[in-house]
Amino acid sequence: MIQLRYFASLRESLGIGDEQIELPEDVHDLPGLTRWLQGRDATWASALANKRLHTAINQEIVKPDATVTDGDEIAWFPPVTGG
Amino acid sequence: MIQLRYFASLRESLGIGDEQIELPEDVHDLPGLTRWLQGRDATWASALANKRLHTAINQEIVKPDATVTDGDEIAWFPPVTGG
Amino acid sequence: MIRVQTEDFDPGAEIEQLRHRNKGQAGAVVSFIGLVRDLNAGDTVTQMTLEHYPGMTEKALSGIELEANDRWELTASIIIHRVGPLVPDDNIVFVAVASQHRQQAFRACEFMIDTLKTNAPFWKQETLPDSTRWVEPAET
Amino acid sequence: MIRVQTEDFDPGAEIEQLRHRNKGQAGAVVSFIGLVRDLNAGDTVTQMTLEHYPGMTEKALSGIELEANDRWELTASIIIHRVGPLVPDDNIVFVAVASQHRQQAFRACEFMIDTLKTNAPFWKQETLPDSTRWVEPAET
Repeated sequence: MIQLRYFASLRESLGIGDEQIELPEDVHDLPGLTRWLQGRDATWASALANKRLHTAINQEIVKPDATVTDGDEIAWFPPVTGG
Repeated sequence: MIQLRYFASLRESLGIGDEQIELPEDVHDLPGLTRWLQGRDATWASALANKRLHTAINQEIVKPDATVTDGDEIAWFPPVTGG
Repeated sequence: MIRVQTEDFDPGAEIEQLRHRNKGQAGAVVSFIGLVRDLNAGDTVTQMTLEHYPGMTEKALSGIELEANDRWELTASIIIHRVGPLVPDDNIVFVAVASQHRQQAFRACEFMIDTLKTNAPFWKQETLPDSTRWVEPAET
Repeated sequence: MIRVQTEDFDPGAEIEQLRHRNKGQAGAVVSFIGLVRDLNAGDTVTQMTLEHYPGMTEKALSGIELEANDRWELTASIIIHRVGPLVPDDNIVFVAVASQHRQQAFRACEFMIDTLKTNAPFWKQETLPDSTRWVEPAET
């Protein structure tokens, strides 16, 4: 299982904040996982196509080509605006 | 009359914080006034010879060659160390 | 020390605690408070909601504090960030540091708030009179 | 606003007043507190006495505040400086500014305390266990 999390405007676009799914068999990295999620429907395809999204794995910011492993917590979110 | 003020370590060296004197007849500027005060005795000569002293006339920092006028308030003091 | 909380904080009380953590050693305390403004990008803001990523937020803030303490000689430091609904003039964030030297205190405090603004997972949603919108990162 | 006083001040209360002077407009409040340290140049300090030049002090502080408000967009500012006898951990000086933008607030606050330290007529005398001495200007 992997834990997926979506925040802020992305969460609103997708209509979901978090979910648990089985790691798809042919997915080994972030680009693969993102493509797999985009395959769900047009909303997902469009929302995750946003080049400004950041990604964290296990609560650390990662590069776009990071490896994904079973048990990971993976989060997508727009640029942060705190403080 | 002119008002003279001395602060901090200079005040301690001179043993006086302020005094009022008649503006000496031949004194027209700060170097003249300082020389006149240094003429009092060795303590004054030595204390006012300190090149690090600053001078204010009427509560504004002035250059070493500033003009002195009857009615002025003239202050000598070491570098400031507040804050 | 870091805290993420919905309730308000008291800058005076926080400064008081910070300065006493290393009594007599600190010569300088610098603090920053970020407040909700009633106007942003020309529009009246009636409310603001702060969303965050629980867990990652605490890691990010701790990392920022640790890096500041590595880079500057601090005797104490604190970051407090609020989440949830806020209104104009409310406190959002508090960063304070104590140091022997004021330059170090200013540099460290500004570093912490600057880094927080670009690296910590918080998102602001503004409520305008007729709509809501997510705040875009400031160009500063 | 400037104040020169022997009595202590309350940074929390001062910040509270400052931020409410322009309610909703300021996004950032930066404050600096200078404290008496218990050690200076390697020596234990038991007491410190602040001498100043009454009249000129107020002129100098007002001038510093005015210049900061000319150079940066501030919604409020304050300088408080204590005089007379103080002990380690006592407050000496408080500088705080409010601004729409945090960079402006940091620049203005640091400018004000830096300028105060070089231009305002205050002199510190330290009491050590066996002697007193006048503090020399810091190289910083």
